[in-house]
Amino acid sequence: MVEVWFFYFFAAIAVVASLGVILLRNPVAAAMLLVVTLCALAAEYVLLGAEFSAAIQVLVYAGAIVILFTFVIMMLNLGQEEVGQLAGFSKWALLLFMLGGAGVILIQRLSMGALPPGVPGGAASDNTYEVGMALFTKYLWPFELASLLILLALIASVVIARKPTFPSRDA
Amino acid sequence: MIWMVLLFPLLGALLNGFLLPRRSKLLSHGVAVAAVAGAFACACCVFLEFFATRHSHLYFGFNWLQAGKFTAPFELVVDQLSGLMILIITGIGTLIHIYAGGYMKEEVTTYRFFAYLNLFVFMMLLLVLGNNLLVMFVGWEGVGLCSYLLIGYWFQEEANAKAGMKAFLVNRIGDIGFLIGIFLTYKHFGTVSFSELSSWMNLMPTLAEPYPKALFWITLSFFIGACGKSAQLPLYVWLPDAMAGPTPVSALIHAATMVTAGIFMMTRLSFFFYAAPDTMLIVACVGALTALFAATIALVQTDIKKVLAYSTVSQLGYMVLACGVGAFDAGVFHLLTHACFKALLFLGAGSVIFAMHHEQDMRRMGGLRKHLPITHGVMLVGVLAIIGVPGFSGFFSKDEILWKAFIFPTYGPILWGIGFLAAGCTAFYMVRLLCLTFYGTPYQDKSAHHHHHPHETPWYMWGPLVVLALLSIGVGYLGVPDFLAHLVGGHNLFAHYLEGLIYIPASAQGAWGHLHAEHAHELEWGLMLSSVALVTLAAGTAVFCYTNRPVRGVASFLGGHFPRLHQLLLDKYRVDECYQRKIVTPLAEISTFLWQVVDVRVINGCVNWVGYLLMGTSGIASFRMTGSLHRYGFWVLAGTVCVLIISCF
Amino acid sequence: MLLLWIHSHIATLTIFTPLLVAALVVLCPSLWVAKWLALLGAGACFLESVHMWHYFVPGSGLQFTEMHAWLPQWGIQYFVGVDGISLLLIMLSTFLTCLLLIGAWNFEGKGQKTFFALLLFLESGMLGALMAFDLVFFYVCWEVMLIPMYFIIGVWGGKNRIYATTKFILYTAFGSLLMLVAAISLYLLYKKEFGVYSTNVLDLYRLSGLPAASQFWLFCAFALAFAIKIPLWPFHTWLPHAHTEAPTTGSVILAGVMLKMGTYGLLRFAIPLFPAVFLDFAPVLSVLGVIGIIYGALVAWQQPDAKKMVAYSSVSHLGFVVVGSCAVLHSMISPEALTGAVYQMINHGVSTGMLFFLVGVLYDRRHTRLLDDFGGLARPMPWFAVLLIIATLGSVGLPGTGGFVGEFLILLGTFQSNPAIAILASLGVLLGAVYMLTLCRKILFGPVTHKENESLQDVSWREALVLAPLAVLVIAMGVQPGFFLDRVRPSIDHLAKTYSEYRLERVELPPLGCCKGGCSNGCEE
Amino acid sequence: MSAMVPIEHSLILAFLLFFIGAAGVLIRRNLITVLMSIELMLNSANLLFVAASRQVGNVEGQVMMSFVILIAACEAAIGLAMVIAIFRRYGNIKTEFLRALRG
Repeated sequence: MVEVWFFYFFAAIAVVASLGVILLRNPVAAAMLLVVTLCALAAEYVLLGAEFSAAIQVLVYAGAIVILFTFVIMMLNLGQEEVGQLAGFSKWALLLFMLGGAGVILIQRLSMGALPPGVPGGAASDNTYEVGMALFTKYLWPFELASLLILLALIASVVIARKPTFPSRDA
Repeated sequence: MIWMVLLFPLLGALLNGFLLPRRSKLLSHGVAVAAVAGAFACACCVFLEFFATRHSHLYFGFNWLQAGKFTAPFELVVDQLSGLMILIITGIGTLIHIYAGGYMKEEVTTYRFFAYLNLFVFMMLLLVLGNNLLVMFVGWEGVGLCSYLLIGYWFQEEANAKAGMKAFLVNRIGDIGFLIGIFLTYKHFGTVSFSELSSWMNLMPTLAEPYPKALFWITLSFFIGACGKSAQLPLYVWLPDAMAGPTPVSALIHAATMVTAGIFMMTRLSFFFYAAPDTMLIVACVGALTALFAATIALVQTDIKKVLAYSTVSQLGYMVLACGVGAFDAGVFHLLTHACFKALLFLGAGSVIFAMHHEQDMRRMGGLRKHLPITHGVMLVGVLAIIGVPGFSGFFSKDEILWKAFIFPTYGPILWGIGFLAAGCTAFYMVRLLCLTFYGTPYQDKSAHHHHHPHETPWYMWGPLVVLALLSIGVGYLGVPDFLAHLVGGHNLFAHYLEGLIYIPASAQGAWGHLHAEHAHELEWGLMLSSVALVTLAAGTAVFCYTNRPVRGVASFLGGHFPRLHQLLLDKYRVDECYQRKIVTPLAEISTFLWQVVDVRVINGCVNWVGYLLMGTSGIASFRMTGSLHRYGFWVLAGTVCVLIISCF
Repeated sequence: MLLLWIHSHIATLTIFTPLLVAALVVLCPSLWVAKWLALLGAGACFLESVHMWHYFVPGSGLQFTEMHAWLPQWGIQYFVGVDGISLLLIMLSTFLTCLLLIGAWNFEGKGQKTFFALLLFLESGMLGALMAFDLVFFYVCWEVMLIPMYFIIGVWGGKNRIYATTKFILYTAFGSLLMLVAAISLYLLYKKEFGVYSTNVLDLYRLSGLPAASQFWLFCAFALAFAIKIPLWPFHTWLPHAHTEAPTTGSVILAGVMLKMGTYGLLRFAIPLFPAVFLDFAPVLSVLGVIGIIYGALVAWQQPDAKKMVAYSSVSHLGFVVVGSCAVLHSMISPEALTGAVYQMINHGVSTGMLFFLVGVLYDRRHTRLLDDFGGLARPMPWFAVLLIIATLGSVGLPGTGGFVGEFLILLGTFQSNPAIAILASLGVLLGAVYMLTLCRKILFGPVTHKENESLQDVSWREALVLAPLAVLVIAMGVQPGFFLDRVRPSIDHLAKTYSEYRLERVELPPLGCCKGGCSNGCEE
Repeated sequence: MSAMVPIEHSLILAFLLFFIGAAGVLIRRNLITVLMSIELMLNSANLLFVAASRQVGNVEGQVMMSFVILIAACEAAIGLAMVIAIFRRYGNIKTEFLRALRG
């Protein structure tokens, strides 16, 4: 039962923090709250018996990606007024209506028992080994391709972010 | 041997056109003359070989064109007609080539001239030697091409280029007639080979439908072709303009050989023409009218070459008239004599022009007899030959034609009358030409610059003229009409020679019985004497009008009493202007209309309109395309949710 | 061993050599090497096609075939082969591409490497479309051809190039999309009729027995696609723009080969697949063809721009091809006219290609194509004049040039089936002379009116290397048509004959699925 | 490990996170916040993968999750690079300025 309560606890943290991400005007604060969300999710992964996922969640997401965001925010040195404004377009009512409608449907679907039953023995908690095996045997090709993709992304980001050699339109 | 006849001129053309160095005029002239002379030698051999047996020979070259059931081999035939023609072409061609070397002395690009000229000889030989309509057509259009190139030889003058183009295009109208004739022939007979067609027609005792009607259309189509090439009435307009070319070209192409291709072709297809009497009547009428029509124009022209050009049209009219009345042999005989004396006249005129430094207006000549004695002599022979003075070649051939026209059952005397009048005109304008040029007082140049004394041309220019003059007298005796020949116990050698070739198909014998019927010789004598009388009268009038008294000529007479008629004749009946106004200009307007309005506005407009319509529609449909990512994202999400909701029910 | 392997894969090799070389050309760092590589590739491709020409056995149908499953579950194959109708066009494409590369050797402007690669890519597309005997592969190649052409016109074209290329692409794609719909429908019909999926053209020919009503729309879609490509009047308006704006090379390849794809498609697909509707439509197509002949000639006459004039002359000349393909006599296409049509395709490619080259020669020197800017060029440029006159003669169909053979046979065959059409079409022969000679006269003859023209360079060696073979070809095709036609004739006769056999059978048998078993001997003659 | 969290609960959490992320994408004008919201949406997908992996009893969900993280990293890198490029070009990173798609 403890796990269930922990689950709800971290879920609440994730929801509140993520709301903060989208609502706070200060981008640095938003980024920090994103870290909180991600860590809360990592905790959820542990609770779901996916230690490996939890680890890379913290390492890659919280450790790398968010840092990247923070760097960019700092590098561009954006003021709050510039950054934090809400979009002129907002249809909160409609959006909430949709959200509500979708939630209702979702719950209806869940109550219909459409999901497959859980596999009791499948929840072995120490499955990092199996993840590794799967990654390097069955998913070897996608894995290698993914590494290529990373490389491309690296080059692409360098190319894109490089100082333009052409005169900009405003100049 | 026959292949050598063709090969020589072709080789000459290629050498001069592409291979030889272009600097040396002597070299290009030498090569060109050698090529034609070689061809002439070979042609003599071929002819003698043929003459020994009098059997026509077929020479198969290669399978040229084959598609479906249609075949057109590259096949040559040597028979009475083509044997004669190759002699004329290469013989007169050689003389003219020799002459041209002198005439074109001042030119820079003589290699071009001689290449074209040799190519022309090649094409003309192809025309006469081909054993099927298609090979003939190759030559037919080939000579047209050479004529185009040679008329436009001095291409820096816009007018010359235009004249060349006009010649090509008017010829092309005729060529379309020729083509349609080929199509019809193939449709009805399944072959285009002369020998096969001839034997088919020969063996058919009677012609059932649809052949008579088909033959009418076939012959009419071919006649349109002949009209184009032989400058007959509606299509003659190119020939006078063609005088823009160098004079040797006018002599060779526009007098002696190419323009007679129509007569040659009709003679080749005489078996068709005999079987289509309706066409024959049209042919005869067109020929007679052309003869008179052109002769009247020639009466008042002042350009020496223009006079000769209209005279050529007129003489061609005689030949066509001969074909039309069924006297193909007389037509071909006139072709032969005309080739000699008209080439002579043109070359003589060329010598005059050469001596006068490219002056062609006869009003600025006169009294040249002293300066150009040889030219005067040969020109005199030529004029006597063309006007039909007894003893000269034109007399025999023209008289034969007039006689045959007279005995033609339909409108025979009328046709004769027209031809008779034309003969009178011919005598008048030719003597006028002679008087204005050689007699009377020399023209006093009132302008400041000094006028050089004209000099007699060098030997290699007058030499060919003398040969041609001898021929103009001599060849006439080959075709002395029967009634005259009987006086010395002979017969018409020329008609006899052609007998094997020109025959009336069995199915058409009835219509042409008069050709073999016996006629009273008195009538023949009468006609002959009357034309001699007319010629004498006309020539005398001309001498009277023009010697020493150029102002009192027919021009001033007509100009004084009938100014409008005179102007009409001077303007050549304004046919060119009429064509320009009624055909060319409207066509150009239609063309511009089609381009500017139909193509750009209507058709392209429709296409673009579809594009604009789509763009407009998309403009309406894209009003939600604000470019705002938020809105796009919102609608994507909303759509997704909607799909989800719908999928739940 | 290698030779044997080459021989057995010659069709595939011919199609893909240029593509491969195109890739290498793009990657090649040195322009000089890239140019020679491109030329060598095109040369190799030409040699391969010569190989096919040499080993082609007349009269034994489809040859050099190669068939592989491509998408087997859908019955789609990679199936290529060569028969008489495509053989000459293949030769023409490979030959012209070689010449084009030489012609564009000292190309002014950027991106020559890309340009060469695109040309080779285009060659691959054309060869693929010519050799494809699978409808899907054909369609792929058909559309692939558009891509390089789009860039060739759009990047290296004249002032108005974007409009021209967009129009070209949209117009052509519009037609070919309709064709795609028809092809899919044909595919489904085949499944319905025979129970299996197939896009093999030879299989699909068995559908020719379907009743006319069900073929009607299919034929219309196919014919429209081809008519736009040909271009048949009144679908021609993309052509003048595309030609005028395209660089010389683009115009040559467009006129030389791409337009023939339309008529080729007509002969390969529209006619044998839907003989019944074709019979009903043949008069309509011939009338459109004749209108195109006369209209194209008249419009060409008044053009002030030399290139536009030649472009409109293409409308006129391809009208002849359409008329020749549609000369139906006694429910049979006249083999004479069909031969003429095939020959005219080649001849038009050669003579019009040459004309475009020549206009390009002038444009390179003067950067104008307006006829009024020239005149009297025969004096400063005598060899140019010779070549232009030869090209003109080929174009007006003077006997002794290839144009005559093509036009003559077309008119001869058409005359047997419909004299009125043939007579009107022969007016096109006359009008052709009118505008071509006008072109010649305005460029070559008369006095030199512009000072710049006095000192124009005559044809250079490189240009002569391109033009002389074409000039020789123009004349050789007229003097020795047998050399070109002997290999082609059996295929053409076969096409004409199968068509007539089909017609005979259709009368005797119930309408549906009657052509399953091929023809019995009784049908012959 | 005795009592499993029902997968429905994970689903609801993922649903909430996804919509919060989506809302972020829609309502913020700042490109960086938009990118962070996208990360939220990706994370909700990850959560689903992991939960499903546990439910079904094999590790493929986790494998997928690691791929998704990888994609997310790429996306973030390129996205942020574009943000920088956009900033250089327009001088700010407000989304209203990116209207090239306007029809």
